[in-house]
Amino acid sequence: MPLRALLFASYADAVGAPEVEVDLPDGSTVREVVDAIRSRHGADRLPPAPLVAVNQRYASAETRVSARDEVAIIPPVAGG
Amino acid sequence: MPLRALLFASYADAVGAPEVEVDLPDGSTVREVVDAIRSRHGADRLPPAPLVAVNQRYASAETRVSARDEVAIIPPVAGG
Amino acid sequence: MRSAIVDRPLDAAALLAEVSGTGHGAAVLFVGTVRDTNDGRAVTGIEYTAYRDMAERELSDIVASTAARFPGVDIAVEHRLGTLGLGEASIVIAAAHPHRGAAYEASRVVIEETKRRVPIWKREHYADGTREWVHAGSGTQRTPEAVA
Amino acid sequence: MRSAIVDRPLDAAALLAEVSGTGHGAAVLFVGTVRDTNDGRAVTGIEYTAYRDMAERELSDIVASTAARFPGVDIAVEHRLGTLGLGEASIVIAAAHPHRGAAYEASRVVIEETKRRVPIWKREHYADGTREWVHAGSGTQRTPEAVA
Repeated sequence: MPLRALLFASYADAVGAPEVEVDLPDGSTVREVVDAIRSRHGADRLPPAPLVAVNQRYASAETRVSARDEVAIIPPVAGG
Repeated sequence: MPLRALLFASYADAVGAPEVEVDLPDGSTVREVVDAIRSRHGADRLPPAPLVAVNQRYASAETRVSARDEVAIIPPVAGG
Repeated sequence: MRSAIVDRPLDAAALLAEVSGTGHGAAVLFVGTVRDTNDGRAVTGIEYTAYRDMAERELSDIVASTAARFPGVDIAVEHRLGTLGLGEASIVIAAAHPHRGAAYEASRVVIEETKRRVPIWKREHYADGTREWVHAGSGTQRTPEAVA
Repeated sequence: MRSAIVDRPLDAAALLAEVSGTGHGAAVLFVGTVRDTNDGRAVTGIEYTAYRDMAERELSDIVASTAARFPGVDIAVEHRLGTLGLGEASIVIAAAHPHRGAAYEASRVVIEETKRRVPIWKREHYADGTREWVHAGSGTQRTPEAVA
């Protein structure tokens, strides 16, 4: 399945883009999505286990995703 | 020595006056001042060991007072 | 750093502005107001009286000791006296600090110490026309003995 | 109960008024502002960005769960995005309750939870012309790896 992941702030800067697209088997886990993203040129600057949100909720590394899900890699937050 | 003590709020209401005057030996303690005040008609409605301020500072029952001191009997405070 | 006992309505925004500055990342404002019920009784207003000179001195002491305990904090506090209607502010405390933890804690210390030792008293006016002195933490009482 | 992520200057007094009412005896207002120094560096402004839809959802969740934890509390919170100058407010939290303890605690919970989980990021602009992303509790960093 083609899967796009949103990037923000320092992560978007590190990768040089506000999102990345990867191709993965259906039902892949968040961990596998992150590994696939980090194997792309430029994205190896992301940490190995970043926070990830699926459909705007924080997700665990074992959460399974589909092409319809909104996946986002979340840098350490600094609001307030 | 003649000694005036200020009364406030519920204590002034209980005694029916904003201050009372008592006559005591020089160097009497706060405890003795309170006892003298409470022995006066109407002032027996004050509690036996109220908070007392001498010269606008909270004082202990053993603090000695003179005629020059400003003595006040302080009801439980309720500011804020 | 400033404290005052006043006889006019309090301006919370002005106190907040007074402590704010570009060196502070956090400001905490506390506003104590007249509530419409107390101990289940309908309140129509509260009358605040004080041993004024001592109240000013105690409030000033509280601000100074709180500032010493939280270095870098700026504090402005005003307590109003007189008869206040529902929703009117009796006390406003503004505390600002480079960091939020100290701003919150300093604010809380000032209100708790004020309630503990500043000689101010309040008499609630009730919807049934009666009035009673209120003693903090013990509800109302009719005579001093009740809290002696 | 209201929360919002906005792109305009915050009005602290308006949020305070929004939660105030005669049923509340206490209101606590928290204002977070842009500070002129961080980690010893002179700051000239801060740029706030967010994963906006998720930030709105998280902030709303925080308000709802805090309200459930402190029954009777009323809360209004706004977080601003964009580039803010020194002293400008990035977040305002207003919390009111019949009693002060709950107002203080609810306010504190909202700011701590916001800093813990609302996806908002800030990039500081320094007097020397450089800019860096700030990660809470760990100072600044140049690359994500530094906080991995």
